[in-house]
Amino acid sequence: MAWVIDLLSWVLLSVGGIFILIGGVGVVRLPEFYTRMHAASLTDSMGTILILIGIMLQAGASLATIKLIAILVFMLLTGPTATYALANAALMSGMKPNKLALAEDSASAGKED
Amino acid sequence: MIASHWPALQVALPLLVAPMVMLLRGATLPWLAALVTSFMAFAIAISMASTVLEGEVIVYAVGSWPAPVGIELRIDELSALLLLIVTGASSTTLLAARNSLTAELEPERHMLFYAAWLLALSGMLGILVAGDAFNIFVFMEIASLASYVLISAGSDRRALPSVFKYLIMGTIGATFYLIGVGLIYMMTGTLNLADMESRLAEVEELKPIMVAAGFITVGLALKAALFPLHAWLPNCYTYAPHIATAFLAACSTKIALYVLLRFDFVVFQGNLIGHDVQFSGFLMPLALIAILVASGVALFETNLKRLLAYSSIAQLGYIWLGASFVSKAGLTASVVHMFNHALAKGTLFIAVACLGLRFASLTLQDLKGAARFMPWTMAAFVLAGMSLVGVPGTAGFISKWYLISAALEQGYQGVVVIAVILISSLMAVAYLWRVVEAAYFGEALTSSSSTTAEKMSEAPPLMLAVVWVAALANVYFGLDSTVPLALSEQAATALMEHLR
Amino acid sequence: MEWLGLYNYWVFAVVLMMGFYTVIAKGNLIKKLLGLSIFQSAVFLLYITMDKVDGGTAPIIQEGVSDQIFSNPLPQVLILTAIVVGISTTALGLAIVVRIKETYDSIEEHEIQAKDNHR
Amino acid sequence: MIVLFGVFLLTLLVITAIAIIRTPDLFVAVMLTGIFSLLMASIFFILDAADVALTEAAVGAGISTVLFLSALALTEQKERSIRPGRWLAVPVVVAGALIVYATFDKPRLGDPDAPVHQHVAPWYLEKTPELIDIPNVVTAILGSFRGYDTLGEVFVVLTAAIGVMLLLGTRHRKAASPVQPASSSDGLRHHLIPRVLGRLLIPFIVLFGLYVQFHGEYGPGGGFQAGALVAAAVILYALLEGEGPALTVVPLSAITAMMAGGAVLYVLVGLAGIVLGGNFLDYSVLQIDPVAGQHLGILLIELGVGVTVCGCMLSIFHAFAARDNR
Repeated sequence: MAWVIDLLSWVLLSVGGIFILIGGVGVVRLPEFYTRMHAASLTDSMGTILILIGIMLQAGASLATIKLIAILVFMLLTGPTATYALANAALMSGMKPNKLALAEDSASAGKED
Repeated sequence: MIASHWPALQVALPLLVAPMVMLLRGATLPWLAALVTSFMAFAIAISMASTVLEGEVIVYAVGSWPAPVGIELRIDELSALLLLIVTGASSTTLLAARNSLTAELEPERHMLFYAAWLLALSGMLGILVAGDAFNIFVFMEIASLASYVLISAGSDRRALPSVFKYLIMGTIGATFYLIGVGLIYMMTGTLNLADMESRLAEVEELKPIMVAAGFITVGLALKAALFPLHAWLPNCYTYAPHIATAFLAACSTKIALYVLLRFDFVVFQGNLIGHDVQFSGFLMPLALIAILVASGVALFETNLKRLLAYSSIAQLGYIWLGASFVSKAGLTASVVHMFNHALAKGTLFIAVACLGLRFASLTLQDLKGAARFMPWTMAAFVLAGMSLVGVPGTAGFISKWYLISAALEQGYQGVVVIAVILISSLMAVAYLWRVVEAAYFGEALTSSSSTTAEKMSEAPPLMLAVVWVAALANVYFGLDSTVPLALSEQAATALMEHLR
Repeated sequence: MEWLGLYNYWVFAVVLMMGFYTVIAKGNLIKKLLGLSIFQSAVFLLYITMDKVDGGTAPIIQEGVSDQIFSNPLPQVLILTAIVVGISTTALGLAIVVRIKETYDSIEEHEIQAKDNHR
Repeated sequence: MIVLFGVFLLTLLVITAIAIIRTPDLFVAVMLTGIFSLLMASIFFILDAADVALTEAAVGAGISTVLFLSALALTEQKERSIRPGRWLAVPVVVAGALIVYATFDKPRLGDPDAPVHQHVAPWYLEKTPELIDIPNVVTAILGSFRGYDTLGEVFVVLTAAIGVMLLLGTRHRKAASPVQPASSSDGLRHHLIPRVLGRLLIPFIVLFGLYVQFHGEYGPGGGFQAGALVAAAVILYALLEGEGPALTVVPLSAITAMMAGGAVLYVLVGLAGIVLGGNFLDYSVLQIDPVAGQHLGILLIELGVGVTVCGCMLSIFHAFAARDNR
């Protein structure tokens, strides 16, 4: 039985890692601010959730798991809020999500870093 | 009973009062609190100095934890003398501070200034009583940050870039010191200075230790404004509030110098082969150049405070020079000059603070005819100036005399050194004469200052009394210098004992 | 693997040099302060590197476990203090920069100097 | 494995540092400094320094970033002069070369025979359970064995706060604020989601701060981190609701009293040692049982540290924020 949990936790950890990798690639490759932020929020939500659950399975029923659950709850609360606040701030400062920017090649968008 | 706790109380007392001062209101109460505290610290320093003069080194274990584990406070002759200098200078300048500061800073910020003053004081005292390398760093930072605060209170806008530069250079210096301490700790496993000395003797691989010696020397030289690392000093002294300049000029650079002497002689001299030769080979040329160049710059300087600041760099050169002989006579001269220079430069800057009350601009041009309005202030200035030059009968003469006799021991090199000392003394006469000439023989400018000329009068009685007490102290210690000399000689002997 | 044991020290040296260079070579006052904090962080790394013991854990003694190896707690204490000192210096430096900006309307070193010389 | 991880983080650290130095955009540089600190904290954690990692994360990535950002808001965001003084690299290279030279005699990372691990360190680890009897040896050294250093640390923070108050003068603020009530003094009132969520989080942050404060003897943490956390909660409130409401919750007079009170408490605990017949900062005499006395002493001084640090952080933040309104 133990190996099932172990396997499950490793699967979760790996998938989480892949999500973070994809998010990272997305931040670099996507053409414009809002789409990039979408990619970045992916690492925040999917990546961390899966990894935290994976670690929880490793830790078993202990104090560490309770702490991890607390971390997970706070991540779930703050991550989307931060993304929202960032998008909102961008919108307020006059940055419009437009198709023109999307059509531009990613090379010119890459300079904005 | 309580006397055994003096080392801790010396630092704890100003530390305790400083946050309380912050809560006081108005211009008078914070000043009074700071003044009383400073005088109490002075009394403690005198009491400890008398103990140390009897040949006893005071050792105090903070928290009752014994030395290498806990932090040890250690007051020997050198620290006792510097404690006297710092508390004495602080008390004297604080007496004059109220009148001077009211003209420069709005009253609702006075309590912050005095709180910072007390923190600077306790930081310096903390360095002087510490026997632990890391503890020195912590209190060095208190003293430095508080000094930045004091300087930044200056009314001229140029105080800000100056103090920023000081902050950057001071932090680099402190961080270098921290690197050095880290390297030594890495090789010895201890932070206590005395313990470091004994444990270093067993260390075989000395590369990190030599690098540590380099970092500590450069870092502290930066803090002590040794030429060519003095760039921060002139502007800071020029644009700080006058009274803060008087306090800092008398104390702050000497503290860094003290740490260097302590560290170098206690930890390195006995353990690194050939370190004494490197030490003097590195410092002596720099000291000589500092003396000549800084005096030369002072000759052409037009702002009185900046002129005195450059003179400070030159005078610090004498202190370094004495130390660079690595001999008992040289160290005695060096240490006694710390005392005498603090006395002379403190007096000069208090006199400048008096002038600053009546003159908006302190360029020599604007000070023309100052002696006519303020004869007493200028007379005290001249007296202190004579001490700075080293006229017989003043305190400055004693240290010059010891310095020259120490140079004579050096043989061939000594001749060059003596020549430099004599030339720079003449230069000091020349640059001080320019001030005297402007103040006594210059015609007051008719255009702008004539309207204010009617309001021109002597400085307030309290400040005048302070400046004269300080000036007469210059004469007193010129005639009877038993106490500083005895402490200096004992301190030099104690330092030289660490050489193998 | 001998060199791997020294890798921490080399990174310390490199980061230290970069911070030091930023402090003395850059003209922007905020950049200087950023460099200063990098410079100080490098020293923290030096101290913390030396506290590590092979197979050690954080120096928190647990009941019932006897044969644990602990890393050296003393450098950690020193660096806790040093971090606080660093942030205090930064705060004060930033306050000075804000005042400089208000009085000189610039945070570039050479512009400030030029404005003073001009006067 | 862990070594590989360390090497990876260290290399990333160097890359981040290069990016900080090279970018002309100060905003980007400040953000990267936050990342730099976070990396540094991870490295500290790998090197078994849990307390230091916690502090570096709270200070470097938290407080320092906030301070830099508030300074940027008051100054400029772009670095204009790019004057690489190339000859200035000489002392830098000399310093670096010296350090690399020194490394060749340095003990290897993790070497248990290194002199650092021989002299006083084993003593601390051995004697702490007996003399002070708290699990976290770092707290024991910080609070008691080297409590005098910590006293100095508190006063360094206090000095910086006094300096910021003197320079930026928090007291004139009220006269200036009604002129421009618009932008930042309003906080994020019109943003519903962050506001609701922020208000939800603030009690938890304060709770966590108190946990770190009083749990410091058993796990990583202590007064400094706790003070920073509680201050962060109040700062978050100020960001959400605006300066005014934050100042009604914790008024300036209370902040000043906190700054002074904590520091005075620390010194008074030290002096109590003298009064009760021990040395300065000797907690053993505070109670009949020396170990209980140590517990009480460490608790009190950690409280002093926490209160002062919280007060200082808040006063520094308000000093910067008040400038914004001018």
